[in-house]
Amino acid sequence: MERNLMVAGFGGQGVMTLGKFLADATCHSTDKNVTFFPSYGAEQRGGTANCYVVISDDEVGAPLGDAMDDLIVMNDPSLHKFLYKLLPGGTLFINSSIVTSEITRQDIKVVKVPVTGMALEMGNSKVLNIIMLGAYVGYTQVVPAEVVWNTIQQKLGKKPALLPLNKRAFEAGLAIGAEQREA
Amino acid sequence: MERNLMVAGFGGQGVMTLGKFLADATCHSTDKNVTFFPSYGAEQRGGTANCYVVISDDEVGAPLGDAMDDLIVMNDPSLHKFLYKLLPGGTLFINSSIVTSEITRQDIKVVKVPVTGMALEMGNSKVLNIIMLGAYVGYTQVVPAEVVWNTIQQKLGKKPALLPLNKRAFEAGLAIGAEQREA
Amino acid sequence: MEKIYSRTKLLREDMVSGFCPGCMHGTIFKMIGEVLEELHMESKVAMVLGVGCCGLAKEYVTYDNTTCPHGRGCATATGVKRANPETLVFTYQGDGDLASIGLAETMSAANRGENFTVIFVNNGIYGMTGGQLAPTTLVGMKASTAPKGRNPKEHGYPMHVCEILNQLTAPYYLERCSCNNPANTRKTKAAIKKAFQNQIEGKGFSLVEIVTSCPTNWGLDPLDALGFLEDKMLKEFPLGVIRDKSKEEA
Amino acid sequence: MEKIYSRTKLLREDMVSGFCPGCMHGTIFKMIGEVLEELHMESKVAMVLGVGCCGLAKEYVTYDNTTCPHGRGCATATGVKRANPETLVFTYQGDGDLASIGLAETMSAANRGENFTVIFVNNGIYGMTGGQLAPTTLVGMKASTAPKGRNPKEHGYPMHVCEILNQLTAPYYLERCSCNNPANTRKTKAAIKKAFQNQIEGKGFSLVEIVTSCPTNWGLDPLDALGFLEDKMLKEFPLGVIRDKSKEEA
Amino acid sequence: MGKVEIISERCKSCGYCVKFCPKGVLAIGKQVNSKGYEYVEPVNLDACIGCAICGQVCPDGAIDVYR
Amino acid sequence: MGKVEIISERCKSCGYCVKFCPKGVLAIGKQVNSKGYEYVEPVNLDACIGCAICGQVCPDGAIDVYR
Amino acid sequence: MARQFMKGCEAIAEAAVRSGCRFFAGYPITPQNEIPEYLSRRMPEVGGTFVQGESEVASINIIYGAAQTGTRAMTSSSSCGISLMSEGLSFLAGARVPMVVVNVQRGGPGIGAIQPAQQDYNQATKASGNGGFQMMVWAPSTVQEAVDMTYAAFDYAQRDRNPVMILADGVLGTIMEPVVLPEPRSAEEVARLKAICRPWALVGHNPETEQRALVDSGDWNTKKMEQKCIDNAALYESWQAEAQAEELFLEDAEVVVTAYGISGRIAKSAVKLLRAEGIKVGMIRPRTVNPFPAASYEKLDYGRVKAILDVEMSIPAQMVNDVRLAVKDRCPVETCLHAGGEIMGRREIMDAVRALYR
Amino acid sequence: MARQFMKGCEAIAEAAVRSGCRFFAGYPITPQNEIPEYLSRRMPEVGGTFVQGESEVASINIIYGAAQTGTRAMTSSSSCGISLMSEGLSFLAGARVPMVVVNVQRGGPGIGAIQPAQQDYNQATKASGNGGFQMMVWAPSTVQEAVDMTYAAFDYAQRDRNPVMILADGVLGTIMEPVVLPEPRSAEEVARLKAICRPWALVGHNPETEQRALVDSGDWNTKKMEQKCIDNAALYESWQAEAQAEELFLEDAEVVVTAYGISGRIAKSAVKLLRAEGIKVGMIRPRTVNPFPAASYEKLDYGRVKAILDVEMSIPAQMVNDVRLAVKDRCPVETCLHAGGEIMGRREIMDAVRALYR
Ligand SMILES: Cc1ncc(C[n+]2csc(CCOP(=O)(O)OP(=O)(O)O)c2C)c(N)n1
Ligand SMILES: Cc1ncc(C[n+]2csc(CCOP(=O)(O)OP(=O)(O)O)c2C)c(N)n1
Ligand code: SF4
Ligand code: SF4
Ligand code: SF4
Ligand code: SF4
Ligand code: SF4
Ligand code: SF4
Ligand SMILES: [Mg+2]
Ligand SMILES: [Mg+2]
Repeated sequence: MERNLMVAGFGGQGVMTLGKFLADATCHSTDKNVTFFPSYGAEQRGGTANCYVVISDDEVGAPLGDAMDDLIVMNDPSLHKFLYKLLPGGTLFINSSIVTSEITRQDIKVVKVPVTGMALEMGNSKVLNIIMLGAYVGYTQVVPAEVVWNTIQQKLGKKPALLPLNKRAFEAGLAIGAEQREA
Repeated sequence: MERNLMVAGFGGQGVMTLGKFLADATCHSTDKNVTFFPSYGAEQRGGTANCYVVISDDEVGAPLGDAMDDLIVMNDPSLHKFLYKLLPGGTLFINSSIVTSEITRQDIKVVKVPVTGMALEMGNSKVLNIIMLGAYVGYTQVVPAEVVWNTIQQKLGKKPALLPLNKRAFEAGLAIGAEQREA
Repeated sequence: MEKIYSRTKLLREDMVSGFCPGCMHGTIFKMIGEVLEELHMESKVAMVLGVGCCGLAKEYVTYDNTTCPHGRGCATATGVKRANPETLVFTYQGDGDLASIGLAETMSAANRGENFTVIFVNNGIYGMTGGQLAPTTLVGMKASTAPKGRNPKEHGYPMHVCEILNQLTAPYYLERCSCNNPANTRKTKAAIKKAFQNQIEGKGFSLVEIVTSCPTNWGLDPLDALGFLEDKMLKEFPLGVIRDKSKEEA
Repeated sequence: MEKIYSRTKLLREDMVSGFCPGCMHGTIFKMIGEVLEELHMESKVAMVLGVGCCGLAKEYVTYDNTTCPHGRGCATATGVKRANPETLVFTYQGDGDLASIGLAETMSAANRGENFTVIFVNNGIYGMTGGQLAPTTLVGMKASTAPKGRNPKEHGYPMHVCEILNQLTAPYYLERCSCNNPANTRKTKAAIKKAFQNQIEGKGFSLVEIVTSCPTNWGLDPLDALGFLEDKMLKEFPLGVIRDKSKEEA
Repeated sequence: MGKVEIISERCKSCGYCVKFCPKGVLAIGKQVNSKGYEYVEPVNLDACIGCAICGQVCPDGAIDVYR
Repeated sequence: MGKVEIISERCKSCGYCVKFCPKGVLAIGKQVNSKGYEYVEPVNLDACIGCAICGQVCPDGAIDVYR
Repeated sequence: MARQFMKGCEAIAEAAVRSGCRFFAGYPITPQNEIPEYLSRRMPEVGGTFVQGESEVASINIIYGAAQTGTRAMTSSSSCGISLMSEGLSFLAGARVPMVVVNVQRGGPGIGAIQPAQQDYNQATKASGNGGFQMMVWAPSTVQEAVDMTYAAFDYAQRDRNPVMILADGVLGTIMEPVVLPEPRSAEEVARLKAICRPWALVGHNPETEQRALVDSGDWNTKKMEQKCIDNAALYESWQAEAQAEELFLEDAEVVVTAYGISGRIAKSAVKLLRAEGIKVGMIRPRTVNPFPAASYEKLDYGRVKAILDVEMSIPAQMVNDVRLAVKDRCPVETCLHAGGEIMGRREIMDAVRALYR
Repeated sequence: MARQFMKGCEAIAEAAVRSGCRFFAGYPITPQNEIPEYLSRRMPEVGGTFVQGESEVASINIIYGAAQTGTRAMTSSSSCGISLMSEGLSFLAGARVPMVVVNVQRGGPGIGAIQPAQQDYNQATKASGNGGFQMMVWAPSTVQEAVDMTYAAFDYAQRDRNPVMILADGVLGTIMEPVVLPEPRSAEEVARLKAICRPWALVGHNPETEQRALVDSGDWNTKKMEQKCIDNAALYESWQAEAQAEELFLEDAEVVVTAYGISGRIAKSAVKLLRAEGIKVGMIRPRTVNPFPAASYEKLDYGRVKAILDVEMSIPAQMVNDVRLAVKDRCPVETCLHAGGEIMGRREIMDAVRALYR
């Protein structure tokens, strides 16, 4: 079994961190194989930023699949550019604060999370990726939420002041994810 | 028919010029093929300097033969180093002013020309190579002497003052060569 | 009302630059375009781009340009200019490009007095590759390959390109500018114009150093980076004309 | 009677150097050997030979040495010295090697303040390859690739390596010497010794430039070349200490 | 006396124009362009003197100035 | 007072020692070594003061000096 | 050992340190910047040296100097940066100085693209510089393999007194995946490994009692220079026995896919999917690309194998010539290619195999 | 035309000028110094430019600049100097800029020996830099051929917008022999040849009325970068039809000697001597080594040919792999080799042939 996720957005939206935390947590909590593959443009900022996470029982072959089980899009251009990669039956996670286009594909599930808005409400626009990570984990349950939280904690170790905010962000995401899973 | 000549001596003895003049004259006076190949050490001065002249009716193959019809040695070390390359029946031209070792090979002809001494007598140690060139041409008659002289004249064109001296040197060599040929 | 300022036509109307927010590469390419327009040289120009963030300009500008191997701008420009002396040739190079890998090419072309112009953008860091130590990185300033900051014992001191070039006889014009405020930005534009004019008049080698910020790799937002630029960078790299032979001639 | 002078034991007794008559490379290798003996460093030394006529010394000296790619002496020496700081490391480089192809390596190592010594032999020409133009060739002086002589319009002016390096902060000691007469020859030896001592004391980068003749490629016999060296070369390259931080410290 | 027009798609929200405008005409707005940047808006357009400083310092040429 | 010994095989006839010897002790000789150089010979050995200048300036270390 | 989640570049760097590498010099270039960045932090911790060279030319020569002292040394770069090291690599190999060089390949030619590719195969295996020298070239396809090969590379380099190359690519350099790191060598062991180089190393020898060191890639004497070449050729020949390849499903394969490095990994996954469909496809994945594992192709049953499919992220294909030399026309050799930063997909490999299988 | 007695290097330089070359940049290195030296005199005479670059790295990039204007440009070097041009050559090929590069090979690896060798075959034909680009590589074996190939090389370069290499060696660079020089192109013709490059050349275009020139070896867009590679591959493929070889006595040959360049010339002489002895030996001498003239080996009658003898001044042998790819195991391929500046002798070739003939 192999599960392919792509996360796409602007540079600066924390797309890479989202993917990396998820993959790292998987590595440490399971004996599955997992790869995280970032894909950058030439620009240091503001270009597109995508990453791929593959979780597999067997060795991981292509670290970036050509067909995705899950797709997270953080902005409109990414939606248009990558939606075709999502397999029928796959799940699309969208940052519904700024991705406003209508989703016409009928063969997929759609999870809408207004992460930009939620982050601004929490007082720090940067935590939008942690909210989305929560939502993804809450919805897919691909790794236990605690493990992901442990990873976040560990990686943010150097800046403990940020932990409470991130905890709130992650849990808010988890809740939305879990809720939509049940819906 | 192919004729292989090697000229060997110190850097500074005009070994290269000797070979080059001969080859150039051959190019312009015959329709034979001819190559001139210089071989230097890493040093700019004072190392060994050798060159090879091949004159052939057919295309020239190796521009430096492994077996020589003629060998000109301008100093002792060159004699010891290269004598073995001379074919049986070949001709050895030696600068007998400074090459004093006895020649033990019986299967070759030896033409002795005291070019260093002769040049000093003429008042310019540098013309020793022109004397030797004269001797070689006088002895072998491989190219007409006038043609070689023309070449010398042309190459020295920029320094006409040197012409009379070189003419004397060349003719002195010619005379010795012709004399020994008849002997 | 009349439009008195808008972006030079020599940047592609339909394009947004790839530079980071606040990056002064954008400002400089804008001014180069303005100068080319003012000098009516837009059809006679050949820009030689170094390798660095400036490479993002290759599709952004509307005029002839080339990208050459990292650091070799002054060699490539030597070829372009000598082969076609009527072209206005300039290189655009970062500090890593010009003063690290390309130092020999830069200095040798300057020493030959090649008749082209160098726009040298000194942001004290490797921008494009993510913040590694540059020859011009300030003492104590952190870089991704100098995690504890530039340490003189290990890395030596920041290099002063204009002062070094000033030891050569041939260069005609060397000035250090910045874009840290509107006045200096205008001075920079004037320096670029002067350098291009020197070339048109066949005066030889001119170099305009522009001290800028790299908010992204300095890890500062654009306005804080502006502060660092003024407080630290311009201390190490004082602005001004280092050489102007037209003054000597006069 | 006592033997008071004979060739250093650090040149191979059984060997005659490959240098041309009157070539001062010979004199310099002799003095380096003498200094190493005096400092008792003959077993702790690693010489990095550039590519040029100096390469003829690789079999001539009795101590450890390496030949590195043309121009890369200062890079190679950086590696040798940093990997084994207890070794006395010096490069020996010609003007083509150090100031043309190797300029970036030379300046970058100097700028880092690497703790090794550079012996820089400036004969104003490419010796080994047969007299091509060097960065230090005098204006008007003929070279096999500048048949009409160095022309400032085309080739620029001679480069002054010590003065350029003096624009960097890190270098500790820079002196220009010659071997044109016995007194200057002795000064050169003293400078070499001082540079080696600086290194042993961990002071950082020292460079001794030695202005010499190349009789062969100048097309002069050794004594006439000596005249040219004194009359022309030393005019362009005045002798003396360009920097000595030990003086500043004192 | 002067007027500015923001080409909002070009703005990257660096704040230079805001900082250097002598008349406090400009401010970073709340709206986000398609690249995700909160672009600049004139908040005090009447005060504009058309000095063009904002245009000159804008790295991205996001401001047209009229007078 | 002094004495020099020429290692003739090493001499390349450059003439430096001849030029710089303060006492005119040395001269280029007429004999040629195996490399073809006319090597230096002491022509006025009695005048030698053993100052070693000749040895120092000789690029090839062809002179041993005694005192 | 517990597995760690590491980025390819950092894992390679850490493996080098654990193998005893104590000197790194390199110049920034995407996509391998994390190697120098990691080592700029890590080297001081183990008493090693990190130098950011002023260029790739300088860096390879700094390594030439460092490695001459017997210190285990490494450099890394990507594609065009490796080109700038050509002369230096040729010198190192000519002077028989050990070191490890990592090429995290990107698209080419020239500056190409910063995205992953495999376009430097011929350069790595046939001519990383002038003079016909060779290096062992190891081609990892996972981060774990990159770690293991890097760790071993230093031993090969020291054994042979010759450079060894790790031929990675931008995917391997930038992906993160779980990896088990090898045991670090102790400080004593690292010192011992350096000490045994003393006889040839440029460390200062006593001219009266020892043989002095002369490290050089050239010789004025052409006979001696020729002998160097003969000795080198014998070394290269000796590697043949050490060629390695992963072989999969060859027993009954009718189509054999062959690919190295990142393509090998993707192809392997495609091969498994095809097997699940019942297609008799096998695979040869060279782990060493120099020496090339010709023996793996030699033992194929060409009565049964209909075709070989060479998969590379290079246009034109490069490894294909080595495959052809090994296959000797006993069956057709076809290609499935990408280049310029475009990454190979499993589906296209599967389609290509299906087309040959029919 | 009358024949002239010229040194190889000078003849190459003069042929370049006659073909319309108006720009030379290079750095001194033995054994090719006479090329820059000659052109430093000659270029000003024809209104061309001579620049002594500060290094080979600088020189190739000066050429990159000059050639971008459509000016016919050339550089030359030898072995280790060519290595330093690797990145630049890859850029030129990646950006599809025409120029001619001459490698007067000497012994290697590294600094090697200043004497002649043929040790850069793989570098020239397989990987003169990163990224898998290729150049046409012409291998002269006489000064006349060097002249003719150089003259033609500029036309191929301009036709293909790609670098072309003349792969000579130290013997050819330094021997003098009679040569007939081609007609010089007129100033008008040279100007015309330059003018037709205008559409792509970096000469300044009007941004409003013309397509601006953008000369670059890279592309941020990987799809476009891949397309560049595909276009390049098609160009390389198209050369196959232009491969050239001299064939001698193949009708009844039982042993076939194969060699290029200087070895080819020496071998040819050996072959003739062997024929005079009645030995049925033939010869294939590639004149282009990229494209490699595989067709010449294809048409051999392997029922009769007992063996092929590959003669190279390279150890290990390099061309032999291309020969093997062409021969496809239909007969044994043996070698007769020298390297490191040692020059091949006729006698050893003759002995080697005799040994195979028995
Ligand atoms: C030969 C080579 N080495 C390294 C690189 C990678 N590289 C690209 S840009 C760059 C440095 C850019 O720094 P700088 O010149 O200061 O320009 P900035 O981005 O800061 O404006 C480097 C090292 C390359 N492209 N080519
Ligand atoms: C990469 C490379 N380029 C060129 C050469 C050829 N070469 C050998 S020595 C030399 C120049 C020597 O001149 P310099 O450094 O001044 O030393 P000198 O012989 O004058 O003492 C050159 C160009 C080389 N060996 N390697
Ligand atoms: S990384 Fe720095 S130099 Fe590059 S575009 Fe961003 S701010 Fe500008
Ligand atoms: S060529 Fe010049 S530098 Fe070289 S050994 Fe001769 S005199 Fe000395
Ligand atoms: S034109 Fe001047 S006053 Fe008006 S907004 Fe711009 S900076 Fe402010
Ligand atoms: S200067 Fe330009 S980019 Fe920066 S905030 Fe103002 S309009 Fe936006
Ligand atoms: S020791 Fe002094 S006096 Fe004696 S020969 Fe030498 S230089 Fe002359
Ligand atoms: S200085 Fe030395 S080499 Fe020169 S002439 Fe005197 S002894 Fe001979
Ligand atoms: Mg920078
Ligand atoms: Mg010199």
